[in-house]
Amino acid sequence: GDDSDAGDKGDKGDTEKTTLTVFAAASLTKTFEQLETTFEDAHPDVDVKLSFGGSSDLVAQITEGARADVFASADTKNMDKLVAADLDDGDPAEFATNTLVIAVPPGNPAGVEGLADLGDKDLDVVVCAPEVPCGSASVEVAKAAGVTLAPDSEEQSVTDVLGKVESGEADAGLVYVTDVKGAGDAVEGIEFPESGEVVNHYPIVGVKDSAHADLARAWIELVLGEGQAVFTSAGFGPPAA
Amino acid sequence: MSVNIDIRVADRDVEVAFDVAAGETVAILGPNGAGKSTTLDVVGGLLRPDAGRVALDGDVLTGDGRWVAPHARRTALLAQDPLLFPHLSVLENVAFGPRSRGTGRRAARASAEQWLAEVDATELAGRRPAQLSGGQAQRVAIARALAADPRLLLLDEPMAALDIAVAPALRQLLRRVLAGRTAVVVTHHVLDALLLADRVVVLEGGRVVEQGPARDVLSRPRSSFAARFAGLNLVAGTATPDGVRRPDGSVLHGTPGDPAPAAGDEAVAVFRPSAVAVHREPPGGSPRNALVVRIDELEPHGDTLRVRAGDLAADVTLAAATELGLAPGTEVVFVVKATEVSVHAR
Amino acid sequence: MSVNIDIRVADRDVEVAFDVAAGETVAILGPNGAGKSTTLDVVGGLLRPDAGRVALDGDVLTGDGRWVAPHARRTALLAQDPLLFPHLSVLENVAFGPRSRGTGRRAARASAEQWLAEVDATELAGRRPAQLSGGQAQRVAIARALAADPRLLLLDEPMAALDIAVAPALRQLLRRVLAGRTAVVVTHHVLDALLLADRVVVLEGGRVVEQGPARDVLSRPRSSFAARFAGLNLVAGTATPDGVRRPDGSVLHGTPGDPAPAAGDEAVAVFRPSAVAVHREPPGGSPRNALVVRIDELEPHGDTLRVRAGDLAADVTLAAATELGLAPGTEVVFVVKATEVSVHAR
Amino acid sequence: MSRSRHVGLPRWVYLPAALAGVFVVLPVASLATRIAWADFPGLVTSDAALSALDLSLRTSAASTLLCLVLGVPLAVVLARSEARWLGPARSLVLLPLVLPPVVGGIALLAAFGRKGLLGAQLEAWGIQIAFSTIAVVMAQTFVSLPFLVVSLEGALRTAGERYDVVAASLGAAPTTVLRRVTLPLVLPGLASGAVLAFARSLGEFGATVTFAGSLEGTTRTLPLLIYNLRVTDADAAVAMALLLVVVAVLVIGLVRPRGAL
Amino acid sequence: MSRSRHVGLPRWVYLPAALAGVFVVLPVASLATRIAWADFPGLVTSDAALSALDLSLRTSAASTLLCLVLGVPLAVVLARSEARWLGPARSLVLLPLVLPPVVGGIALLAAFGRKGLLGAQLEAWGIQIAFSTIAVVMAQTFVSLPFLVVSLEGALRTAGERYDVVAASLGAAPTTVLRRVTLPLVLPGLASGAVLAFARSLGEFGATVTFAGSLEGTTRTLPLLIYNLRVTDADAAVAMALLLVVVAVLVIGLVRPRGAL
Ligand SMILES: Nc1ncnc2c1ncn2[C@@H]1O[C@H](COP(=O)(O)OP(=O)(O)OP(=O)(O)O)[C@@H](O)[C@H]1O
Ligand SMILES: Nc1ncnc2c1ncn2[C@@H]1O[C@H](COP(=O)(O)OP(=O)(O)OP(=O)(O)O)[C@@H](O)[C@H]1O
Ligand SMILES: [Mg+2]
Ligand SMILES: [Mg+2]
Repeated sequence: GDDSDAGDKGDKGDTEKTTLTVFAAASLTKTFEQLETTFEDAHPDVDVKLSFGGSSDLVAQITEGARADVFASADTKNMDKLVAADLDDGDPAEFATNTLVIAVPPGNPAGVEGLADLGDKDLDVVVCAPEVPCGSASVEVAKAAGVTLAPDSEEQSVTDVLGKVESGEADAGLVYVTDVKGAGDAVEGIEFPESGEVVNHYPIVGVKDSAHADLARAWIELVLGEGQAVFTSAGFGPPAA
Repeated sequence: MSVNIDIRVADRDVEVAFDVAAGETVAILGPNGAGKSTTLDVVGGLLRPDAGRVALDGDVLTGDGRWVAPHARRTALLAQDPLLFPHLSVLENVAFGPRSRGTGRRAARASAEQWLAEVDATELAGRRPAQLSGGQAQRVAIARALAADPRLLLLDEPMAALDIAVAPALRQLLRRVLAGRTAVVVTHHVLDALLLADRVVVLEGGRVVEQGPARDVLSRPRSSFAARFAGLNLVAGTATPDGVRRPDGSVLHGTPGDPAPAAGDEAVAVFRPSAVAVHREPPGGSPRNALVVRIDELEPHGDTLRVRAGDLAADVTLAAATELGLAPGTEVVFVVKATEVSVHAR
Repeated sequence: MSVNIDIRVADRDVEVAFDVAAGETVAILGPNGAGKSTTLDVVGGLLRPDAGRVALDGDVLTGDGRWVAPHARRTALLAQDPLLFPHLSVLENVAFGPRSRGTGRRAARASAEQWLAEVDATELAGRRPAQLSGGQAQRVAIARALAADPRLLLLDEPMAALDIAVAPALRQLLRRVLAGRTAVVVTHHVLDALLLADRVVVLEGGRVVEQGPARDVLSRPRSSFAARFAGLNLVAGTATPDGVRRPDGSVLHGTPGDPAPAAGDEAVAVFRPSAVAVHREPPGGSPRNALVVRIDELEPHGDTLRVRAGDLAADVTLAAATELGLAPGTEVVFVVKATEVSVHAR
Repeated sequence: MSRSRHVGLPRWVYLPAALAGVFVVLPVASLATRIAWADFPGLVTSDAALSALDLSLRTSAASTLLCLVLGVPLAVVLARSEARWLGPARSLVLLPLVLPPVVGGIALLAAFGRKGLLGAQLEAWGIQIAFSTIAVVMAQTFVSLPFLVVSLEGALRTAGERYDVVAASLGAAPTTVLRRVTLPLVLPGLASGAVLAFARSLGEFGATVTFAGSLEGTTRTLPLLIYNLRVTDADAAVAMALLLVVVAVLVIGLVRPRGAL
Repeated sequence: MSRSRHVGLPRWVYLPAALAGVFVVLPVASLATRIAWADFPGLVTSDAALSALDLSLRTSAASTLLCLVLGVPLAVVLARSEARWLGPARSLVLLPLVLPPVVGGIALLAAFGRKGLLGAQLEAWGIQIAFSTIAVVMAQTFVSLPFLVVSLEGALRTAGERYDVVAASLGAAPTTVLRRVTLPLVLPGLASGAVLAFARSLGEFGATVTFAGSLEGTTRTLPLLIYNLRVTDADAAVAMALLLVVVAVLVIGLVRPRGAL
């Protein structure tokens, strides 16, 4: 449901558009950009501004005073930080999930078949650093599968892992399903059974003291409702809760 | 604009004190490394002395805990190295001083053009310093210093690197601009000292070894350095068309020197003792000047003998002195050719 | 080491051609901006001429499509500006040339010390160039050029900025090192030209206006520039204790000049025409030299008259000439004081 | 038509010089081979690209200006003053150089952020710097300033003080000396410094993203856009990077004074 | 005991200079206030920190050396050669300056990566650069080289060629001139350039992470560690950043020649 002008508290002239600022994890870039169009069609006097970044960067920015109306995180840990800082406006809601997959260069030159191959020291394997969300997920999955990973590099972000695989530098890397899907022909995804053991949850929440709380609520409704199709087609799983 | 200088620069072993009266030009003479440039640097404010003071008309520039910045002293220094600003044209270089003193662009330009004309460098106005020959650069540097219209002008060997064709013209220019101006000029040339300066200060090893009116120092030097290039005969009087009329009415014939005097002007006739021949009787022949004098003293001077009679001196060989039987008290005739006597305006 | 120079630098309007024979020293004279430094720069390889060639002993350095780099020419150039390397000590500056030619550290140091001693600058060895006075820097620069032991030495006004106490010593040093060396010296001083050079080239406005043996050019200058400072009387012969014995056996008395000759050496006596008095009869008195001559010609020279008789010339005033009734063919006595005649070793 | 006296270079110098050139140019050329040239015009003229480019140029120009205004005096003081305490001060100027840019951003937040040292005061005055375009300029200035200062100070020391002294003795007050002699003489060094600062500002990413955030039109400069695009569309990111390079080379080529880099 | 001729500076210069100093120092000082000093010793002496610091210093030293070896000849050629084609070449040197470091990393991959222009050839020779310490040094050299070249070229132009000419006329071959005259005379500029290059290498992050990856002991330099830590433990990251700063200032302070920045 969208109630068009409901949230507009704009006190500027009607030529000026009201701006809704959405902070979202980088992995949500494509989907949120699609939703931006949908939202702006429905609210012609609203200009949605998206700011993407690492979830932890975004939380840090909000706590430092960046003006955000909505925050969508790629994990619960960073959302908890926002809540702990008492900057949430209501309870966070989960809107998508994501699981890991093995990314290999097109044609899978190294013949990777499953997670066990990622323990092979002769292969050039890249994963995310344990400090970042996809890295901690990788560690957990490996533990669940009883595999000891032998990475040649622990990257700072999924993008860096993907970049190494795309460029053929690495024979295999652990990334999210959505990343492989988003990369198109540049990489191939190899599913492995243990991936279900570790599921990444995506929560969203309005930011406290937003000047456009109503619009923020409208955006969140879009994400939880009509927008679900967009997430599904991008490879996200449905929210767990 | 009188100047009192009394300074010490310990690490160069320079300790110099002398005064410059208002409107006076003082020449500093001395061997290489004597402290001449150092003295000018201190007066110009480019070097802080370890002790002592420099005062201009009673205003203390350095010393007594005061320090006036170089630009506020209105002392233009022409250093030994011309150091024209490489990024400015010749004209802009000369206009730099006036512009810095707040003169308008057009007026500064006009005055720069005038000074360039004075040093015979008008056609160089548009060039960059890198496109000048050594002597041309030196001339432009002189124009630049003069254009700054300073209260006290400090010139460090302004005539070095000038060809002998320009040097006289520039010497005359300097004479003209230095007249009535307070200035200190470092030079290695006796003629510059004589013609440009009222007083001479001789430095050696960082100390003043002799100072006094230019004529005295140059005619009767006491320091060994001055003695090497001075010891001239100087005869003052009024100019006549072909010489100088002395106060006693006699005329000393000569040829017009660098700043040629007009008849009736105050003038000085200059000739070297070595040009003076000594005779017992007035000889015939071309020499125009025969002065009857009584010998005061004879002093050996290298392998020649200096014969002093009143203000005048003659150098003769020992052989000639013996032959002529010269001795103090003898009456002799000092003979000097008119072509050896140059007559300069004072 | 003979040198052939024939070059053109269009944008400075310089077009110069002359040769230097092996072992010969050539002096270049000329007014400011005449192209003297430009010529040295081209020979030294610091400037490419637009046309022409420079050849050393037949090896083409520039021209005919060839170009030898400056360092490979073995021509040391002492420029007008001393330009000592600011980051090296005085000793290291002087040792630079030998080191560059591959001399070992110790040998280069020794030779640098020796050259510093020659220019009387031993006590400056440890200083930085910034700590030298202008004249000291010039002396060190001379030592540095000499230490490079070049095939062809190019000196651009080596004596400017030197005090008159050092100048004679350095002139003697240069005479010594230039003897038998091929060299080109730019100078504004006639004595330098006479004493250092075998031949003289006079430049004016970028062109050679006169050249020839130093004695000829200096005694009978044809160009207006040379005439202004030359026109000396030069009498060659063998040295005696107090003068020069001419080939005809007569002795011209004089005082020893800068490079004082030993008795029996080849020597030249130098005196200015203005120092020569003209008499009808030999006079008594101090002048040692009375030369009976027959007048060849009389030429007006400013407001004086130059009386030429054979190799010799005397300058007298018009008044004196009229009084004595001088005319070509007249037999007269040229009288010159021994103190006016300086005797130099050749 | 001055013809400079000229000494040749040793021949071997050209070998490492060429190697250096190849090392710098080859990667960029390789990058160009990766671009889908058909899509290129569309990519680089998209709204997002143009708005980011515009923001990048404006902020970089502003920060270069700020670097000149603040940095030239600082370089002059460091090069000419002989005060003892300047030794340590000199090292402090290097701080932003060694700080990884992201940490620089954190430091800026610590100083000027809402919770920063000055932030509370500024907020009381109604000024919020972080996450605004001003923040972008500040971040760029912070990281670029040392480049200007260091290279200008080197040039000032190399040039020495001889001409300054002459100018003063001709009656030029210190300000005149600075304006008409000191700075014109080090123009090549000054230009190099400004170019370095501009280039560094143009490529700045870490401090900006941390201190200013990444919001289209306000704080999302071209490097930030490139970073974002890399997540979704690596090819577009590369195309945009090439755009940045071309623009930078053009701007620098147009503004640099004769003879200066 | 030479006493230099000295001209004063205009007083107003000190105001912007001080402002510049404050602008640089204040954020870093603010950062220091954020540190939990009790934990500091523990944090900065952890294995991860020490190994990263060690790697950073070694790679930065190596890349500074490489920058000198390649960059000095390039700067000399650019400053002294008068060939026409050098104009454009000069602009190309600036490329890595304007390239955001991450893009620089991508460019390096495009050239030296496995599928890069030279990569196949290198692989055939058994050389694998990616994920090695060599890759770190290459990435640092790539981003730092322009700093050295640009600031050295500025200094060379300011110094001019007068002394080179004198040296040549004294018989010094071009190599000798370069070694004994040209370079010693621009020592302050050379030192500044080397310091800039070293500092830039020490802080380098984007190109390294993209081209070399991040593995403790091999490729994880201090900035990479800081970036990692920032996600989990912002305080530790700040402490580490401060360590980096202190080390850099110390190293630079120790090695810089007299009078040079
Ligand atoms: N910067 C300096 N530091 C230390 N000593 C210096 C410095 N400059 C000059 N000197 C020394 O101080 C003394 C005086 O030097 P100054 O330049 O005043 O000599 P000068 O009389 O001008 O000589 P010149 O005729 O050669 O120009 C000399 O011994 C010189 O070596
Ligand atoms: N770099 C240059 N570019 C253009 N013209 C120049 C350059 N250097 C000198 N000139 C001009 O070339 C002419 C010859 O200069 P040069 O330096 O050879 O004179 P010089 O005979 O050495 O004079 P000086 O006695 O003054 O040293 C002069 O007219 C001078 O202005
Ligand atoms: Mg001096
Ligand atoms: Mg000359």
